[in-house]
Amino acid sequence: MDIKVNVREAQGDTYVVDLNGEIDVYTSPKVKDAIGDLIDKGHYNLVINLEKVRYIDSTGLGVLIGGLKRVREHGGTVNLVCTNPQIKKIFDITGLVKIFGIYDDEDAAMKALV
Amino acid sequence: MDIKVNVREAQGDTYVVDLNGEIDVYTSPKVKDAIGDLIDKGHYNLVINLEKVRYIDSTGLGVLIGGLKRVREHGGTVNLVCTNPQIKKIFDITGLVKIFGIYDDEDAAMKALV
Amino acid sequence: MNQPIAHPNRSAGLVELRIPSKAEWVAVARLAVAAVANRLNFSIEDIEDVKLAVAEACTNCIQHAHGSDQIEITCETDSDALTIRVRDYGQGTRPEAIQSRRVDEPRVGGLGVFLIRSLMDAVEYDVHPERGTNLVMTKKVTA
Amino acid sequence: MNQPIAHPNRSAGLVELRIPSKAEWVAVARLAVAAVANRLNFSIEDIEDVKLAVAEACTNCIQHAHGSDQIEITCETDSDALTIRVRDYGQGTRPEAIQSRRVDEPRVGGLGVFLIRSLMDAVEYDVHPERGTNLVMTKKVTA
Ligand SMILES: Nc1ncnc2c1ncn2[C@@H]1O[C@H](COP(=O)(O)OP(=O)(O)O)[C@@H](O)[C@H]1O
Ligand SMILES: Nc1ncnc2c1ncn2[C@@H]1O[C@H](COP(=O)(O)OP(=O)(O)O)[C@@H](O)[C@H]1O
Repeated sequence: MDIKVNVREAQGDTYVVDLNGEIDVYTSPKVKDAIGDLIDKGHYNLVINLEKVRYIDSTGLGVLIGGLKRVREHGGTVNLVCTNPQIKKIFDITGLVKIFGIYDDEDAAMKALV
Repeated sequence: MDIKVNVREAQGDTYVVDLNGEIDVYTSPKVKDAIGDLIDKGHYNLVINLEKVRYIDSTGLGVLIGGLKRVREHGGTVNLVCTNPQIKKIFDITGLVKIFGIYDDEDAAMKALV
Repeated sequence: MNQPIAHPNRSAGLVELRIPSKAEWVAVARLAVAAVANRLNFSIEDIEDVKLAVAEACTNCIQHAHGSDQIEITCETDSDALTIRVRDYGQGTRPEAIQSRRVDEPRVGGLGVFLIRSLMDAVEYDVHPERGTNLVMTKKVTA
Repeated sequence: MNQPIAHPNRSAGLVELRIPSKAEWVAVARLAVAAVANRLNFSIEDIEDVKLAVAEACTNCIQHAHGSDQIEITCETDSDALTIRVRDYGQGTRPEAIQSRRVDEPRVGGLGVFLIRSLMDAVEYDVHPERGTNLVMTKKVTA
């Protein structure tokens, strides 16, 4: 019932945020801080890897949307890696599939970024 | 939060009961029935495989003890396969380690039976 | 606040839970309700839906029901449905506030009620500016 | 039966749960309490201990507290301890009945109270033949 956040530098000026656990009203501030830090440091092309996320609620979605909004102001983007069918369903019914690039693996999310 | 019970005939006149799940006050009657059936049919040398049991409470222990009592009346025995440290601990603190043969794998439990 | 849980129709399958109105306890509600749902014949997907709906309801109590220090969650089970009530005794809201929207631009917030309505089969909000909010939602077991 | 949950010392970290006094609901108590324990700094082993102790207490309410249709479980959390109360309003017992024993011969039953006392750091039974049984048990967080 916790979230682990890991930030990695990838090729180009892109960064990958690995999330592992559950993103809810309690844990999402930690995710928000990690993404906010990257953006504050001028990194506007991000891949957020949700492969190990077992659960996300609207607070978590809000953090992702907030991040996307901020990087877009700088011409950047946020791509997601997501394979969990329940989480994919949430992106689907909320219409967020049309806003985020959602990919089945990190490679694809990366390629679509650069 | 449920239990799956599978009964297999093994070498000699021994039977293996595979348990998968959680054994508590709700699920233990199912385990009791399976063991009782075998004993009713005259099978007194049993291996109960707890490798896939994630949780057991005193009701579950009671079912195992009850089975052992019944087979002993016929000169039989019950050997257990158990690797989960938490469950091993329960057998330890209750003193049941001294009553049951508890083994790390089915082979060893089987060999000790015949 | 601190009212005893009311039991108008106490039934054999009633499970009642109270948690402090704080973010750290939402996971307890989520897991307890998932355990209740597990006792019915729900699919794993349906159980995930119920977990999320309950979490969204609790999150709204925490974020919007000012002055309520507790959230009350009751689960009533039938063979063919799970009815969950989530209520707070905080500052409530006007019915118009309980709106749900789909996202067509990246805007933060406003997804909770939408998700609840999407994931559950029946959703009824009893809202009142002073009395707090009472949400009753049902998920049917589909065989 | 059906008494409102009493709150002598309501604290910020209080989680309250009521389940029907039936075998099928013990798993809900176990998982809810595990979720509460997860919020403290307990090791996985300690969380398993707490789960088992709560389950044993609920099982005893179901098997011995005749006439009680509900079990009340309250969790009070501190930074360094989890205190769990399990109570029923059924036919209680005499203090002598609450005994614990180790097994030296294969005898069925009589392990529940022993396990509770072994797994928890402090255990207090308030038993009464008519009023039902009130068990308070504490597990300390060991850093
Ligand atoms: N328990 C509640 N108490 C008070 N207001 C609530 C409650 N639940 C929902 N609301 C109102 O409904 C609105 C929509 O909620 P929601 O869809 O979850 O989006 P958000 O919480 O991001 O605003 C909230 O902004 C709030 O005004
Ligand atoms: N909630 C309760 N209500 C009434 N009696 C109880 C309760 N909890 C424990 N007891 C008494 O304590 C005894 C010992 O319990 P336990 O060690 O769990 O073994 P068992 O349940 O197998 O008898 C029970 O037999 C019962 O008489």
